[in-house]
Formats: sequence, structure tokens, C-alpha cells
Amino acid sequence: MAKPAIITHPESLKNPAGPSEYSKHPVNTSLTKEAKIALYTKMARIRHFEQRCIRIYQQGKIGGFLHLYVGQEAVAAGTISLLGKHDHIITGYRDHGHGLMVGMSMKECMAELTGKVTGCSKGKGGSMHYFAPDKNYWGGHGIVGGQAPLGTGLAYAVKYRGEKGSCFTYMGDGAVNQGAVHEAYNLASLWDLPVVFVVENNGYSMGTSQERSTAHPGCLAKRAEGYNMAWDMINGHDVYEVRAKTAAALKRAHEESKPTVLEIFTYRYFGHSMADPDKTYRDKEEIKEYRDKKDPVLLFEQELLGEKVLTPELVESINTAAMEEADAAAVFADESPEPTFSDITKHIYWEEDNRSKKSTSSGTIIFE
Amino acid sequence: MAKPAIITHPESLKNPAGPSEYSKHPVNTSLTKEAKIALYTKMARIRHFEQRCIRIYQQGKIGGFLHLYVGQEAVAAGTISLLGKHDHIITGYRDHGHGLMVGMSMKECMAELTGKVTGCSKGKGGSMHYFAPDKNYWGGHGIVGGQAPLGTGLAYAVKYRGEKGSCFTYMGDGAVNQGAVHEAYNLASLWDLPVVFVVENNGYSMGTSQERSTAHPGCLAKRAEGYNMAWDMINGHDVYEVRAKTAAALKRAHEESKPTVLEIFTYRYFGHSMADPDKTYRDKEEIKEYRDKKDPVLLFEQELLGEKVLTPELVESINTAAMEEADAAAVFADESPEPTFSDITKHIYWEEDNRSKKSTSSGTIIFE
Amino acid sequence: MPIISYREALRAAMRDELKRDENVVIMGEEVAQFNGAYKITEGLLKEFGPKRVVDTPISEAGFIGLGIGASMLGIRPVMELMFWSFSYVAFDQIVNNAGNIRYMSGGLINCPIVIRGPANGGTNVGATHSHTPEAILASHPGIKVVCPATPYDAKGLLKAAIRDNDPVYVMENTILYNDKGEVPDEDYIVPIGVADIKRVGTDLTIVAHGRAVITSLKAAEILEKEHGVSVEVVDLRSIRPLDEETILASVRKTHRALLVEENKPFCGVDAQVAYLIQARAFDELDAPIGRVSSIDAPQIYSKKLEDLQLPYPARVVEAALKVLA
Amino acid sequence: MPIISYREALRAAMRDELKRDENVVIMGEEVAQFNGAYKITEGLLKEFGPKRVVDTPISEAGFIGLGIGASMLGIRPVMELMFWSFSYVAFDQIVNNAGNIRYMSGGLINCPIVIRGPANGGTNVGATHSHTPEAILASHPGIKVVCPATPYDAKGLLKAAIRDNDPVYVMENTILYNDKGEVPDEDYIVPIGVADIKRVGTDLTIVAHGRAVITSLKAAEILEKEHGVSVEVVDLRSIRPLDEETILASVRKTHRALLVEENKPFCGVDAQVAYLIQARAFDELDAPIGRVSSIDAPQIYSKKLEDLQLPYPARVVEAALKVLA
Ligand SMILES: Cc1ncc(C[n+]2csc(CCOP(=O)(O)OP(=O)(O)O)c2C)c(N)n1
Ligand SMILES: Cc1ncc(C[n+]2csc(CCOP(=O)(O)OP(=O)(O)O)c2C)c(N)n1
Ligand SMILES: [Mg+2]
Ligand SMILES: [Mg+2]
Repeated sequence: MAKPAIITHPESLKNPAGPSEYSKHPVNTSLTKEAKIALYTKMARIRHFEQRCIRIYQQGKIGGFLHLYVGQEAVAAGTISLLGKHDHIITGYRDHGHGLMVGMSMKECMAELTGKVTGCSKGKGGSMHYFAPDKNYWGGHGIVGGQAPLGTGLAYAVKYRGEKGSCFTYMGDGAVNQGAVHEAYNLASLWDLPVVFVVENNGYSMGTSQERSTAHPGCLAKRAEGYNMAWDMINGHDVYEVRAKTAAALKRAHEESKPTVLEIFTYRYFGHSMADPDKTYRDKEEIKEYRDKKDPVLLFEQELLGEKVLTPELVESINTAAMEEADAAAVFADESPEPTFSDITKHIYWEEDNRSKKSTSSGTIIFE
Repeated sequence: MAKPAIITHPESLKNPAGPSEYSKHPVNTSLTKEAKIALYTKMARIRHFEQRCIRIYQQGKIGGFLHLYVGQEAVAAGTISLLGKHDHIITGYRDHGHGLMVGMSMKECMAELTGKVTGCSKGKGGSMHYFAPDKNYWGGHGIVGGQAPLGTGLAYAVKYRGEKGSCFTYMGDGAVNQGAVHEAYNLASLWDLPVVFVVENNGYSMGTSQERSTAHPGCLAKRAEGYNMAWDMINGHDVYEVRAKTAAALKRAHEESKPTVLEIFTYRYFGHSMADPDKTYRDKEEIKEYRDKKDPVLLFEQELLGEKVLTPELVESINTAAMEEADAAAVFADESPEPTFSDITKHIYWEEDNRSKKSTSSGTIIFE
Repeated sequence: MPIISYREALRAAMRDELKRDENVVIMGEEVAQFNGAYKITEGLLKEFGPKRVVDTPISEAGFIGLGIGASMLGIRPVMELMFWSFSYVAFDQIVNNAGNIRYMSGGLINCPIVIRGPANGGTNVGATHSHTPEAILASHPGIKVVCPATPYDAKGLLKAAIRDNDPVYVMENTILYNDKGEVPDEDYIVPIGVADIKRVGTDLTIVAHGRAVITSLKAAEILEKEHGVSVEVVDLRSIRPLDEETILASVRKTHRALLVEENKPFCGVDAQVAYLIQARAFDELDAPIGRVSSIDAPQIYSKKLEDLQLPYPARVVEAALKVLA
Repeated sequence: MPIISYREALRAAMRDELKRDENVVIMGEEVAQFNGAYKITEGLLKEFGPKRVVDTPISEAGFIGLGIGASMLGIRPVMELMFWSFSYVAFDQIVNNAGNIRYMSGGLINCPIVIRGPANGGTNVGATHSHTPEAILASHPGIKVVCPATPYDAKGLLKAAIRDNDPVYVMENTILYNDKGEVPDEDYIVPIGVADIKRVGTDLTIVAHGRAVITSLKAAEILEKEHGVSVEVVDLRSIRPLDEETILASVRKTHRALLVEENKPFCGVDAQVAYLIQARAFDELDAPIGRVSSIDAPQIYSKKLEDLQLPYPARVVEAALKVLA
């Protein structure tokens, strides 16, 4: 059996210049001018939020891990911009972009990073554990691949309740080798669950290139065939393409209650986390190439300038506003209070937090 | 995406009568008359051993689980008959057939079932945990799919030591949905390890038919493609076919140090274990059909009678001898002593068992 | 009151809750069409149909993770593990996902999942199938663990577990499945975190959980009849929450304690109970606290030896006499 | 004697053993080309090449299972878990395969594997990444667990682990990686199962392991200076085998014990140590045994709070004073 050539990135990627061939796709043509501007604005906000995070991290105000999404914005933006009331979202630890896309505020996101009680998870989750269930966002999960069965379960619940919805379950290219992902694939296909597995293939799992971690027949999404599941590959630098191809998967979920694996080719500009010196596994040239030629925010900006949806002035004011919003979030995070000592033992058990409402049990539940 | 038709058993299975089309395959023509008789004898011995086990179980002398291999003999026989000095074997809990094939004695096998100290695992492992490392047999593993990474590791060791060998790693059709199997597939292919994954597809995992447990594109072995791995499907009722197709996988392991997934279609006549009343998930007709038309021992017997390798007299004497051997094993098991109380705390740590040789550590290692 | 088996009691709990709450789903390997590997769920598929009673592939990490995800959206999955030993292939889901999500989300997300199944030795199935993970799971805050010893408690605790908004892990015992006892037909729950004095006594407190309670009650009989000792048997029922006060009250009364469990000794539940008693009733103790656990080895296959490996009445009696000496 | 860091000591142990025994293989995520997530294995790929130092995919169950299988054939894999928290996705391999195979085969098969990596809180990474599974793993017979607190012990214990014929799980601590101490260049091992008196004293025994030893030593200083109390600090070093005699001898001398660990309290290592002391030195105790553990909650993210959740010197001092009261 000959090994097929490794497709790291789809052909379209090689010629990223010029207008997107997906601009004419109905899901994109149906966007109003305002909606396009809003989408661009969201991408810009993600970018500026995270660039602001870097500074705060460098000031020593963010501890632990900080995994940046810079370079991957079109994935969260393109996919999540399609979702509706009964569509849910879950991802790994690289979770800021998705959070901002579902409508979380920069303030609660920033305050979470600095461990403040005003953070989305009250300073208990940190960068890897954003949650906004009121916005159908179920996190932020630190164990690689662990979100795959959970997302499948969210889709199960949607189907159980008879809703026309889905769960978008994001993971990295390294995550596909976790057993939990495989088990989730099988369950999703066997039970016809409306889950869309989005493999955000940025080429590396930490310092390991995709080639060194994964045996595959040309691409990672194709593993879906082993489970009789639909799949597709997407150029993740073009938000229009992401939307166009994702729409088909969403339709499959909504109308046939069937799962899909989408592999979206993308790239991260910074190290795996802020702790990664990023010296051993890729060269500066490669990063520069992506930054210069395939930047999803810039490409979309050019696209919209070409469409006359954006003007240079508008671009500037959107970006300035996003930066200011990030600055304000930083101030908010700075000025917010820490959780207090007694907060350590809160939010462990529903029961403990709701003793007044209805005491379901007794006994010692937290030990000395 | 249309679901391809489900191939439960390959075409050849539908016409099992007549001589095997694989009798002319070099691995089979190269067998001497004696070797063919020996192979038949081994299959018959597995059959009689297990049928004897049923009686002993019914007498209440075997506790816990007893998973019979009756009906599946050609799988272990066909594959293991090809193996040499550096080829290793590991399987799940349905492990008697493999044990007898590698050359374990009926006595040690039977005594293990009755929990005697003369058992292969000294009465500590039981039916699910046969081991004979001196015969390259690494068990007998009770956790479904757990043997897959171990077998991959044995193959890794073979390669590390520069030996031209392999590890045959057996599992059931239900086991393929365990995460550990998926992780092992990826590692085996990524690192070019000489492992042959043998999926013994008997159609059911306990009471769950393959269709109800597994999403797949026509067969289970095809999942190998997702890992860029070779695969094949085999009619497991024809020991010649098993040998012929296994030979290719073995060659791939020995010469290219590459893994293969072989799906071997087979059938178990008895319940999942002796505890399974076998009433809810398949009908008697189906079992009868297999017993009557596709019995691997009988088919091979007919094959060899046709080839004039066997005569009816020889068949009878082989089977009588096998039954007598099983009877003797039963007597041996009966008469053998139980382990003693102090045996409970032996064989936990190498160190404890070898204190006299070299005490590597101190402290309390077994607690009260 | 009707006399039914522990198995029937568990089934009755599930049937009641399936009726009461349409979000309850029974899920696991062989629970539906096969009627359960141990027949706990027998008849439920027939009564409630395939939406409510679901067979899963052999994918514990997958289907338990799925149940956890579904529970975050309000489904109340009652997952069967054919053996609690198989929790080891889903350990991350069981601990990290179910146990931490409420905390890490600052209370935004609940995980009302129940996982149940047998966790015991004594059935001659060897080391891989005989784990008793109550201590190791209960050691993780965020998780609740209960171990019913009688049919009454089995029904009541399982119902409480299903109604609980936190993950509750119910550890049963295959050897108890056929045990019979009085179980009301009516709806009742046994509150989680409340121990039960299964026998009142004055000279010695035996603390036990799961089948060790039954063993201890037998030992208590012997101690009374043959040694004239009055033994109080405290059945923990819940491991976490732990009813510390009932344990302490009993020890303060008897001044002597023997702890019996089928766990292996190292860091077992009773290590924690021993710490508790000496920390909070130090001056009340007239003798060191005794312990009886399974003999500290992987579970042996041989039936005869396994019976000796587990606590049995004579061993408990012997240990009790030592504590009383 | 050269002064090197805990990190360098671990690396030196691996380098020595790679040289000594060609069956030793270093394996794990990012251990080779990336030089280790925590740079423990830095330079080893360069020195020993890709056959001996191997990067793995993110497949802990797969690669640890692979290591176990390979070890049965005589390879001596030293596997890095980037965090011991990730053992939860390979729990079945780590417990059932490595821990039971010798037993279930009646002694026919050995599993000389080492798994190492950090197991600690205090680095602001939240609940899923801060597990300390020494107690839950050591509760399974068949497994050995060591927790070095100093560079000297780190090198000596890791070398002993690699030469050991049983599975040994080495739990390190990221916060200690930069700590420095005297470490001989020469070959030496710290035998597994031997505790170390890190500080001699007469009034109180503190038993600790891992970073809690360092915390306890700081507390002992304060207790001496500010309260005139002479504290003996027993560093367990090994959790299983456990050096019970050294613990008991110290307690028999000081008559008071405080147990300090970074584990959560429920069924932690120190629950077992508390049981031990009261069982075997009951009459020697002048006060109840005290315990300091992490506050019983999933690990909090907020740095400030996490520092309070873990044992710290002032908390140990306070607890010590209570035991001494
Ligand atoms: C089970 C597990 N193993 C290892 C890790 C450590 N880890 C965190 S992220 C990561 C790399 C993941 O790469 P990929 O899936 O490609 O996602 P990306 O970071 O590129 O977004 C690793 C090894 C973990 N969190 N969980
Ligand atoms: C992880 C795990 N889950 C469940 C079981 C219980 N169990 C033992 S065998 C079995 C069915 C396996 O079926 P299959 O893989 O098809 O093998 P077969 O029994 O048909 O040989 C199940 C569910 C187990 N031993 N381990
Ligand atoms: Mg990646
Ligand atoms: Mg099967």
C-alpha cells in the first residue's frame, strides 16, 4: 500500500490573494453589509483582545497557561457566525476566540485570565476554562480531546429534546489521536447525532508537527470515513470559505441529524502557549509567510474593502474601538477584586451552594 | 453521503461448501501432510478442550467467567500456525484457543480455570488471563481493547531489538470502539511497527450485534485507512484462507515493519460467556446455520478428507485422543491443590519475590 | 412491606424515576435489549422504549462523556458501568469532566449524572474486574459516592442520586443483588450523606459500607452469642458526603472502633475514618482503632482464596476481639 | 559536591541510565525535539538519538500501554507524563496493565516501567491540571510510587526507579524544578521505601512528602525561632513502599505528629499515615494527630487563592501549635 501524498493544506491555500471564490456562496451573499461589518469587527476584536493579553501576561498578571488564537480567528468567526438558538459550542483550552464570538464580553474574559471574581468563571477556571452556558458556550476544556464526548452529549441532548440544533465541537490537530475523540466519532455516527467536529488544524500540537503525530491518509478529516461520517476540508484563512463549507455541515446536522468532521486548515502565530519559546519546531520564515500572505483578518479586510463594504476609515475606527475595548477590559480586570478565601470552597456542589433552597443531603461534603 | 451497504460477511462465506479456493496458496501447499494433520489436530484439541470446560463449569468447578472460543478455532489456528520465533501473541479474555495454539498444555489451562496452583497463572488469573511468555504468549486481558496498546508495545520491542518479528494483537468486533485501540492504530502506523491487529468479528459484542455498536463504512477493518494502514477481510471459517491472507500481513510486518488490520469473520456458538443465556439477541436458526454449514473444524476436516490427508479412521483417533487429553486435564485440574493462603500476597512485586536475590528497596510494600 | 431483592429495588428506583422525570435516560452496555448484564434493568426497555433505555457500544469514555455533556443541558442520565472496574477507561470523564465542571465554571454548569454498577470482589473474576474505587473517586471534591448495603437503601439512595444535581456514583455489589429485604412500594429517598445504625450496641462500634456491612452484622451476631459483646454497626451508606457525626457519636458511646471494608487497605475509606475518629474523639478511645480490609494484593482468581482475601465474619470477629482486648 | 537543580538532577539520572542500559528508552510528549515541556529531558535527543528518546502523539493510553507492552519484553521505558493529571486518560493502563500483570500471570511477567512527571498544584493551571494522584495510585497493590522533594532524592530515586523491576511512578513537582541542592556526580541510588529525616527534633514529628517537605522545613524553622519548638521532619520519599518504621520511631520519640501533604484530604496519603500511627503507637501519642492538606476543593485558578489552598508555612505552624497545645 503506497502512502498517499500528505496534503497539509488544500490547494486553494496556495493562492490566497484575490477575492474569495466563496464570496458568491449564498450564505455569504445573503449577509447584509452590516452583518459583514459585524463579522469583521468580531474578528478584529478577537485579535486585539489577545494581543492585549500578551502584554498583561508579560506584566506577570496572568499566570498558568495562555494559549493564543491569533491567526486562527476565521475558524471561530466563520463557523460560529452561522449558528442559531439551538446550536451549541464546546472547545479545548484555546478558547478565547470562540468565547468572544458567542458574545462574551472582553471584560469578563480578561478578568478571568487575571483570576478575578468578575471573570466569566469567577477566577476559578482561567484561560483554559471559559464558559458561557447562557450563550450556548460550554467551554473551554483543558484535557486534550476531552471535549469530544461532551460535545457529542450536548448534541444528544439537543436531539433528545427534539430541537433543530447541533453542537460544534472544536479540537486541534493533535487531539485527533486521543481515544475519547474516536469513541465520540463512533457514537455520533452510530446514533445520528447532530454534532460537527471541527478539527482546527494549525499544523502543530505544541512542538510536534502533524506529520510526527498522526498517521493519516492525506488529511485528518478523512478518518471520518471509518465511521461512515461525512467530512470536508476547509481553507481556514478565508472566512467566506469557512462559512460556505460549514453551512453544509450545519444543514446536515439540522436536517438529517447527522455528524460531520470538518478539518479547517489554519495557523497560530505565537507559541503553543506563552510558555513556549517556539524555537525548535518551525522557522520564523514559515510564520512570516502566514502572517504576510494568509492572515485571515487581513484577507477578510481586503475582501470587504474590495466589496466596498469597508472603507479604510471604517477599518481604522473598528480597530481603534477594539483596541480601546481591550484596554478598558484590561483596566476592568486590574481593578476587579480577587475571589475571597471562602470562595475556594464554593461552587463545588450544587447542593452546597443551594442549601437554602432545598437540602438534598447532609453529612460532611468538604473535608478538613 | 449515502451509507454504503453493510458487509457483514464476505461473499465467499455464502458458499462455504466445496474445497477451499485457498488450498492452492503457497503457504498451504507448502504444508506437509504431517503439518496439515497437526493443524487439524490442534483445532480439534481446542474444540474438545472447551467442550470439556462446559461440563466442568456446569459442575460448579469453574467460577467467574468462561468465554468459549468454540466456532472461532480457525482464527487462532490459521494465524498462529504461521508464526515463528520472534512473533508474539496477545489477545482479550477469549483466550483459550490462542493458548492451546501456542503450545500450552491442556492441563495447565484447565487447572487455571479451576483456580489451582498448577494452572498456567497459578490460579491467579483465571479464564481471562492465560499467559505463556516462554511461548511468546502475553495473555489474556480482561479489559476490552486494553491489549491493543500492549501488543503495539510488544511489536515496538521486537523492532527495537532488531528482530524480524511481529506481534499479533487479537480483539473482538466490539473492542474496535475502545479509545485505546484507536490510539494503538495510530502509533503502530506512525512508527511503522510490525503489529498485526486481528479483529475476530463474530458478529456480536455480548448481546449487541455489530450494527448496533459500530458505525463503519462496510467493514471494521477499513477503519485502518484512516491511519494509512493496510487491511484485509478474511473468511474465518476456512483455515486455508486465514493462513493465506495472514501470510501477507506477516510478510508486511517482517519485511516492511508495517502494521495491518485483519478482520476475520467468524462466529461463536455459545453465549458470550457461560453466564449469557443467549436468548435476546440472535435466534437459534442463525447458530444452527453456522454450526451446520460453516463449522471451521468440520470444513477443514472435509477439506483434508478430500485431499486424502485425513482418513475417517484418523479423524476418529485424533478426536478420541483430544477428548482423552481433555479428560486427563480435567482429572489433573481436579486433583491439583489450591493455592495456599500465603500465595495471596505473592507475585505482586518482583522485588518481594526475589528478596533473596537482590533487595532493591525496603519499607512496607504490602499493608494490613 | 413487600420483600424484594436488592436487584429489584434498584430497578424499582429507576422505573419510578423514569416515570417521574422525562429527562431521565438509562444508558449503558447491554442495559436495553439484553436486559442488563446483571438484569438490573430488566424490562425497562419494554416499558419505556428505546429513547429512554439505550444500549451503548463498548466505549466507556465516549458514552460517559456523552452522558456528562447531555447532563449539562438538563438530561439526567443514569449510566450503568457493567463493572465499576471499567471506570478506569473513563476516569478522566468521571473525575475531570463530571467532578470539576461546576467548579471551573464558577457554578454556571451542573452535572446531574448518575453512574451505577457493581464494585466488588468475591465473584471470581480476577484483578481487572474487582476494583472498588469508592475511595479514589470520593477523594476528588465535586463527586458524591454512595454504597448501599440493603435493598431498602439501594432503592432510596438510587432515587436520591437521580434527583441530585451533582454527579453521584452508586457502587453496588453483585453478591448482594439477590439479597432480599423490606422495601416500600411508595416513593421515598434515603438522603445522601446520612449513615444508618444497622445494629445498636454498647461495647464496640463497627463502621462499614457496602457488603462489609452484611459481613459485620454476621460478625456482630457471633460476637454477641459467643463472646457476649454488644456491637453497634454503623453503615456509612454514603462515602462522600460522609456522616461524620454518626460515626463519632457511636464511638463516643462505645469507646472502641473497628473499621471494616472490602477495599484494599492503603488509603481506603477507612484510613480516612480512622483519621477522623482519632482527630475528633481521641480522648474517647480506649484502644487503637482496628481495621479489616481485603488482603493487600490484586484480587486473586481462585475462588477459595478470594473468599479469604475479602473480609469474612470470622476475620472481623478476630479483629474485634483484638480491639476489645 | 556539585550544586545542581532538581531538574538537572532528574536529567542526570536519565542520562546515566541511558548510558548504563541500552534498554532504557525515554518517551513522552515533547520530550525529544522540543527538549521537554519542562526541559527535564533537554539535550537527551541530541546525545542519544531518536531511538532512545522518542516523541509521542497525544495518546497517553496508547503510548503508556505501548511502554508497558515493551517493558514485558525487557525494554525499560521511562515515560514522561507532561502532567500526572493526564494519567487519568491512561488510568486503566497505569493500574490494570502495569499493576496487575505480574500478579495475574502468577509471576511470569514483569513490568519494569517508569512513569514520571509533575504532580502538583500551585502553578495556576486550574483543576484539570493539578491532580496529585500518589494516594490513588499507591492504593493499588502492584504499583510503587515515589515523590522526591530535593535534587539529591530526585536523582537517586529516579535511578532506583529505572533499575527496579516493578512499575514505579515518580511524581515530581514543577515548583521544585529550579530548586538547587548538592548532588553527587557519581552513581548512587536512593533506595525506594526508605524515608529520610530531613530535620531532627524532639517535640513534634512532621511527616510530609514532595513539596510539603520543603514547606514543613520552613514551618519548622519558624516553630523553632518563634515558638521554641523542636520539630523533626520525616520526608516519606516513597509512598509505596512506605517506611512505616521511620515514621513510628520518630513519633515514639516526639509523641506528637502533624501530617502535611499537598493532596486533598479525603483518603490522602496522610489518612493512611494517621491510621498507621494510631494503630501502632497509640499509647505513645500525647495528642490527636494533626493534618494539613490542600483545602478540599478542585484546584482553583486564581493564583492568590491557590497559594492559600495549598499548605504554606504559616498554616503548618498554626496546625503544629494546635497539636502541641
Ligand atoms: C490528555 C492531555 N495530554 C496532553 C496535554 C498537554 N497539551 C495541551 S495542548 C497540547 C497540544 C495540542 O495540540 P492540538 O490538538 O494540535 O491543538 P492546538 O494547541 O494546536 O490548538 C498538549 C500536548 C493535555 N492538556 N491533555
Ligand atoms: C472496558 C470494558 N468494558 C466492558 C467489558 C465487558 N465485556 C467483556 S467482553 C464484552 C464484549 C466484547 O465483545 P467483542 O469485542 O466483540 O468480543 P467477543 O466477546 O465477541 O469475542 C464486554 C462488553 C470489559 N471487559 N471491558
Ligand atoms: Mg494544533
Ligand atoms: Mg464479538
